[in-house]
Amino acid sequence: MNMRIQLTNEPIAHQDMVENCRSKSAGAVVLFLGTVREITGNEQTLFLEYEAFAPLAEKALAEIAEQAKSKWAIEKLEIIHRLGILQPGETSIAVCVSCPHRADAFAACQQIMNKIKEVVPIWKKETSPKGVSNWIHPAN
Amino acid sequence: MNMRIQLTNEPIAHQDMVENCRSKSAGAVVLFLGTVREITGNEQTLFLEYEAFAPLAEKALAEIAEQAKSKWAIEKLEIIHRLGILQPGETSIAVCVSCPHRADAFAACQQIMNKIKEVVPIWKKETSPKGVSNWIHPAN
Amino acid sequence: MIKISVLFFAGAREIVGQNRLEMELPALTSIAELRGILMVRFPRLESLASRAAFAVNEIFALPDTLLAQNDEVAFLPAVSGG
Amino acid sequence: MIKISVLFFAGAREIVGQNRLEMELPALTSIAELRGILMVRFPRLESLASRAAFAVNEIFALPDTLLAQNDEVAFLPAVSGG
Repeated sequence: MNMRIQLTNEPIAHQDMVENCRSKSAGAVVLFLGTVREITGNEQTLFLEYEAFAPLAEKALAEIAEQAKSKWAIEKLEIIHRLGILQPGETSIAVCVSCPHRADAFAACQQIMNKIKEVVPIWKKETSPKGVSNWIHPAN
Repeated sequence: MNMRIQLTNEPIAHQDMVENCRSKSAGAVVLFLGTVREITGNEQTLFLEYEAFAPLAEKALAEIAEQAKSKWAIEKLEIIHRLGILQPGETSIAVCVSCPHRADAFAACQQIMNKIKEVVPIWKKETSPKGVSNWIHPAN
Repeated sequence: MIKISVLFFAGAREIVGQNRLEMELPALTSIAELRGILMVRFPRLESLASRAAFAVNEIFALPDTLLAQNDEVAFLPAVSGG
Repeated sequence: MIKISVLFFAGAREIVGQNRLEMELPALTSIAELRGILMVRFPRLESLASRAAFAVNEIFALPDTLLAQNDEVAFLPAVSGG
């Protein structure tokens, strides 16, 4: 299978993900990290809180991974999403893909991220330095 | 400047590159690793040897980096190319980019890699398990 | 009548005030109808409900999916993970 | 006449048998003319030369770049780094 999907409350060990994905049959490894920004637009973020509908989120991530595997020549693939409270600078999501060729690795990693943002039941709440909290529900 | 360009004979410490590129103002980090494949087509590779026209290669990498910075909102950028003899599985090149948003980070990292493959005066020689060595000069 | 439960997440949970609601519905109620019932009962849910997805027993459901006894429905407002 | 040196890399160095060649050329020889001269002197260089780039004093050069005394030319066969 060579695939790992995980939701975690711990910091994401992306170094391990890269080492797991390296392979003598892959010429390309692409790692994406989504990290918490201190400022979005004009708003400052004190911290974010991520919540998931965990059983369905894991299934949705696995399905996204399977679709990617059927579309591109993927050697290894790991997706880890962090939940709970994250400080600015911390990693909320990491996707690592290895492929024989780099065009596939870039395309697969990017499309996996796009799909995750679209359909996986995970939500974030922003808390400002003034203590105001808002769940983010994009209006498209 | 927040930019590092390097040619090295040592293994590439890509973990440090990711840590250097993380930033509270970047929401996205993309790391690309080019790694030595054991098999290309039907040919087995015992090892690769990379050679550069170093002063011009460094200039060309810096120019590619500057072009990327003028095109995308890049926070930090590191490019390290290894030279000398590499075994299958080892990393020949690492490019790490951080940007406020992920589309920029993917596009910048991928285009930087494409440009490097096109114009930077670095060459590789493949040696097969039978001891046959060939410099690779793509015929387009 | 059938008994179902509805799970709420994120902003929807805050509006409803709980993460799980037990409901009695006429048999053969659809997801689309449940959405209407919830919007009447929790008017502030309306803006989330129009773009929400639903799952039944941990599988994504369509608006015309019919609910059955003991189903666990998840009300999934627009996602913002990643 | 001017004196220049030419640097060879990778497969080109193997064909020429050295990484640096000192040459005497007529003044105002262009890069394109130098390419022709090298192809005559090293016939096995031809396939590389047709797709080679050139640099003069560590700056990429065009075919019509004119060479001057003490220039250091680099003969750069098609690259394969990355």
